[in-house]
Amino acid sequence: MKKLINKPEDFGRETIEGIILAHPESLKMVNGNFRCLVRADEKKKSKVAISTGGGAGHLPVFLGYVGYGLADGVTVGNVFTSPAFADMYEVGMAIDNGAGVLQLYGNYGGDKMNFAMAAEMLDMEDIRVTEVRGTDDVASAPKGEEDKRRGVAGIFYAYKIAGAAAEKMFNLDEVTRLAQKAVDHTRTMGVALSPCILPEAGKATFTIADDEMELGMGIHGEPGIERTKLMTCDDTVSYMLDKIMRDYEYKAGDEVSVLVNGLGATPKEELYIAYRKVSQILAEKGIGIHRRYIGEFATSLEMAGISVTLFKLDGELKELLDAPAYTPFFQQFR
Amino acid sequence: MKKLINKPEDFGRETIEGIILAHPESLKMVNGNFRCLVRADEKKKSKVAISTGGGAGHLPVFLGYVGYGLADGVTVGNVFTSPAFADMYEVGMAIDNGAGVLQLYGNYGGDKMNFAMAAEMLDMEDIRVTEVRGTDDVASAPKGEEDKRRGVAGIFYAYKIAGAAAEKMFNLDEVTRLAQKAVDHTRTMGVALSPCILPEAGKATFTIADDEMELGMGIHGEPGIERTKLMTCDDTVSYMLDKIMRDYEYKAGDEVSVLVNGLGATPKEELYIAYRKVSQILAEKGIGIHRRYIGEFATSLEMAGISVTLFKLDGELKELLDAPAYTPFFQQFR
Amino acid sequence: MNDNIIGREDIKRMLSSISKVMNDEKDHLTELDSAMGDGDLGISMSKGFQILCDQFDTVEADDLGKLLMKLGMLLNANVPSTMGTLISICFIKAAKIGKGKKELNQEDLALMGQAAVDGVMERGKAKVGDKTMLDALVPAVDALSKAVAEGLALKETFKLAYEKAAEGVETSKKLKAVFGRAAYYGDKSVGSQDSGATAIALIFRGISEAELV
Amino acid sequence: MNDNIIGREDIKRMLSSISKVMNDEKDHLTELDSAMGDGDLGISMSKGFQILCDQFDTVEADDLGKLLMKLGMLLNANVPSTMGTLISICFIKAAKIGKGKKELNQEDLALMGQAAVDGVMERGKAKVGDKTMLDALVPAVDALSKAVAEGLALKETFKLAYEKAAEGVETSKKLKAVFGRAAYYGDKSVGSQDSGATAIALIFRGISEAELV
Ligand SMILES: Nc1ncnc2c1ncn2[C@@H]1O[C@H](COP(=O)(O)OP(=O)(O)O)[C@@H](O)[C@H]1O
Ligand SMILES: Nc1ncnc2c1ncn2[C@@H]1O[C@H](COP(=O)(O)OP(=O)(O)O)[C@@H](O)[C@H]1O
Ligand SMILES: [Mg+2]
Ligand SMILES: [Mg+2]
Ligand SMILES: [Mg+2]
Ligand SMILES: [Mg+2]
Repeated sequence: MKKLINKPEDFGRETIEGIILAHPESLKMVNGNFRCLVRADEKKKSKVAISTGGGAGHLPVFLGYVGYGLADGVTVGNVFTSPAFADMYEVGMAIDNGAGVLQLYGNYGGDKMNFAMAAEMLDMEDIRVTEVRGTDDVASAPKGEEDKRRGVAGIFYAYKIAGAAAEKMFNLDEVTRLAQKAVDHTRTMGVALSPCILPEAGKATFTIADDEMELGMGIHGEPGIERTKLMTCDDTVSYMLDKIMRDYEYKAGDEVSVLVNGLGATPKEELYIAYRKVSQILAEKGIGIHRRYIGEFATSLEMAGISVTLFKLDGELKELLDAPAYTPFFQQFR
Repeated sequence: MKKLINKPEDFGRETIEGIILAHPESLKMVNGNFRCLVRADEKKKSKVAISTGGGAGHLPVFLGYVGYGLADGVTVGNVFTSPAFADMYEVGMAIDNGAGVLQLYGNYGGDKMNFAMAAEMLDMEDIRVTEVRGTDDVASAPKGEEDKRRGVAGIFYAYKIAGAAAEKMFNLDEVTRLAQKAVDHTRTMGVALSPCILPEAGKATFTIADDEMELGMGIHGEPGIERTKLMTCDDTVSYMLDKIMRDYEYKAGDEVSVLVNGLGATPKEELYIAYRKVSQILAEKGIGIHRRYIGEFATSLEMAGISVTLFKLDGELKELLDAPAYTPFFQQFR
Repeated sequence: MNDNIIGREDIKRMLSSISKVMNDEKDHLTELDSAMGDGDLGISMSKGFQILCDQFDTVEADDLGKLLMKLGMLLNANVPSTMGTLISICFIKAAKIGKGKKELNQEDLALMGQAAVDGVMERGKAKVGDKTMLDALVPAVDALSKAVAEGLALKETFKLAYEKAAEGVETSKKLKAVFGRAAYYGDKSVGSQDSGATAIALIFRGISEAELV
Repeated sequence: MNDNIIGREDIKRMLSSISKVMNDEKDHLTELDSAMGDGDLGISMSKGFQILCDQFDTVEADDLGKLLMKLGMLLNANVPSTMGTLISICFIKAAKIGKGKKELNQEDLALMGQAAVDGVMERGKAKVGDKTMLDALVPAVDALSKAVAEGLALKETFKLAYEKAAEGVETSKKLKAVFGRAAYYGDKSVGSQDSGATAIALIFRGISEAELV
């Protein structure tokens, strides 16, 4: 296991200690618990609060999306493991501004169970809680079973839209509707070239031959659609966009935002080669691109691979997407 | 070679095509030459222009630092290879605003030769040219021979300082003095855990055992100070800071900016574990930290490893460091 | 034991008794979970109940609902594994029944048991026969309800619940796991007892062995 | 040939002649550079001079300084390898001498040769004896200067320069490489002729074989 870490069991805590040391003006712990982080800036009375969380090992997911115009608090689990509902509850209590809490997170069994319990407990404190789960990974369940799909990099758009709506002081129902609409408008497909290594396990999450890639693999190494010989970047992108475009309506004249995400080890150069092809394919189909995000938005430690996300826009989504946002891991000022 | 690319020989061009397609409002080519990129925003009359460049494969170095508050133009070579002086000349011609050009780049033989020729040619066009080279890598030559040192991630600070000075409409001598001062105040030390693969060569730049790391290795895989068994992150950071602190004066009460840079494959989690240790060591020594930059600032394709840079501040450097800057790869708004 | 009524001190004694049992059976649980899981159950159960005992006095609440809520959260925050979470859910669900009460009568206990079963089924989606902790919890709670309805004394009630839980563990041997890590073993899981069900039986053993006031 | 004066058309013919030679000797250069380098020299030289010929007419400049400058840049932008860069430097340095002139006389040529040598030494830091292209270029330029001083005709001058360059290539066989990729071979480089020096000799061969106007 080739990592620059200390004791594997300290990996999660030390990561967050580093983040808090680096960004004290942006993030702070709740009750000194490193698993519970909230925005460090002034709370805004009557603003809907957005709570997120999930397993560690995916930076900037999830804590990197806590900040102005995005989420308000996050609960961090162990690597690839759901955090505890007691911690989620503490975060919910800490971020509530009297306007209710939207729990926005990825659609995984453990997280679902824990967030449901947290919601129940917040409810007992008379805090209204709604839930939206990211389900953007088209490779994880067939069309028609969207609610079984995993949440991957495309959850970024749900944060962005819901967070902007909350900053605009929309009410909980409206923020929830927009978050769900963002999820419904988002489609992601990913490929993996190499596995990652969980610090405590010390071995690769899966094995793959030197000349192979896995199409549709999940960000925890969940099996994908098929394993093939390594394809060119252009062919890979064509394959991914084909899967995405078959899954949702896109037609000439439509506008989308594009997210090309690196899973960890893949260099930015390759992300741009992939974006080049995405851009060419969409141009051929007459689909406009409004805002592109190219970089690491949801990772799997040092896994090599990429995902491509299309976020279909309409007037209201576009306006919210364009709103500013600021966290130590993501800035959009124009 | 596990990469998401098309033909290896198209790697450089396709990367830049992707970048131009993604960021047309920020970057444009000179004469349709993908190796010559300049800022796409309005030119500012009488502003000193900053020209940079070097081999590809280091994103965001170098083209990622072309934008407001940083450099004005860049010449991009093949992977790890100097660009041609004719292209550097074209960039210099395109960015000059009548106030002269500072050529600011990393201290490598090929780049040095080519930038010298470009300067000579710009001189024939009556454009005043000055030069400053990044020499921050303490591992690459002993103290006293700073001018033989390689430029690595710390060149970021030289861009930041010189770029801010140029936006403030300082003259060429002043911008040059400040760029050189930034270089003189910067010390970097890096470690590599795994090699990268040049797309055209198709094989690793060096070999290293599964339980080894190389201390002081350069960003092209140049040999470092020693090869050791894989150390803990804390021990590695202590070693690096020890080398840096022996090389330059740092005392209680001093203020520095810290840059923890990932070389490519190393996850952000590990960068923050490293920052945690940097922060602890500096706190023990009574050295203050003003601004920290944690992420990928100078990479070697998919090499695993990190570098740590200290940038010693004084009043004038601090003010320039705090100035805003904006490129598709780097944003600082506050 | 005061008129089959449970107070704060009784809960403390039950937890201390469970903690002792879990500590004694730690290696056994580890062994069971290692065979069909990741082997953490012995540690998580003994650690979890130890923490509840250690921290019990720091939880200031006369309202037993609040007390159970805090204990559930304490367990959950410290033992986020599957069984830690499910038992925490039992605490939280029971807490709702206990809300506002300084004492719990037998009917309360029966309702709490049922709420715990419902909570685990609602959140975990498993049912009896899936070779999970439910295979011990459900018969134990059923026995509890039945004993309460029949007006048995508390001591007797807990003893019956434990016996039924232990029978459930035996039954689980014949079942095939479809939830949790054991599900990876498929047919190979048949023949060995479910570790989560075993932990539930141990909890009831602890309760039944507690010296209540 | 017009009174030992070189004009725009002469330069075009020289380049075309060099291009022909480079094309003929492409495989030979590739072979030499493969033995002690990366094997790209044959391609880069033949491609480089081909481009100069192809693009020559697009370069509108009566000022021969400007013409040489543009040609040097064209070569450099298209052939950024070491020899491509060094020959481009020769063009740029010569261009400075030719600045403002529509014709070049023999003195100009001698000055240009010397400027090229100085430029390569200044930028590349190598010197004669380091087994580089300088081992051909320096004797050739010296011969050129000497012939000009002695008042020899241009045709004769170029022939002498080529001969000296070719001798330089022979000399290079005995030397050990300390610059460029060949330096990696250390002592093993002794015995084979330097590929860059060979390319220089071929350039002078091309010049000497050109039919000037
Ligand atoms: N969905 C479920 N519902 C009820 N019980 C479950 C469920 N999934 C697993 N279990 C129980 O959890 C036990 C394992 O607990 P534990 O060791 O804490 O799990 P893990 O280590 O996988 O987090 C299993 O033996 C089973 O009884
Ligand atoms: N510093 C130098 N000064 C002069 N000539 C050099 C120098 N370094 C290399 N050369 C010449 O360059 C030749 C190799 O040219 P080329 O094949 O273009 O190099 P590469 O493929 O390494 O870029 C060598 O044979 C040598 O004559
Ligand atoms: Mg277990
Ligand atoms: Mg476990
Ligand atoms: Mg060569
Ligand atoms: Mg070459």
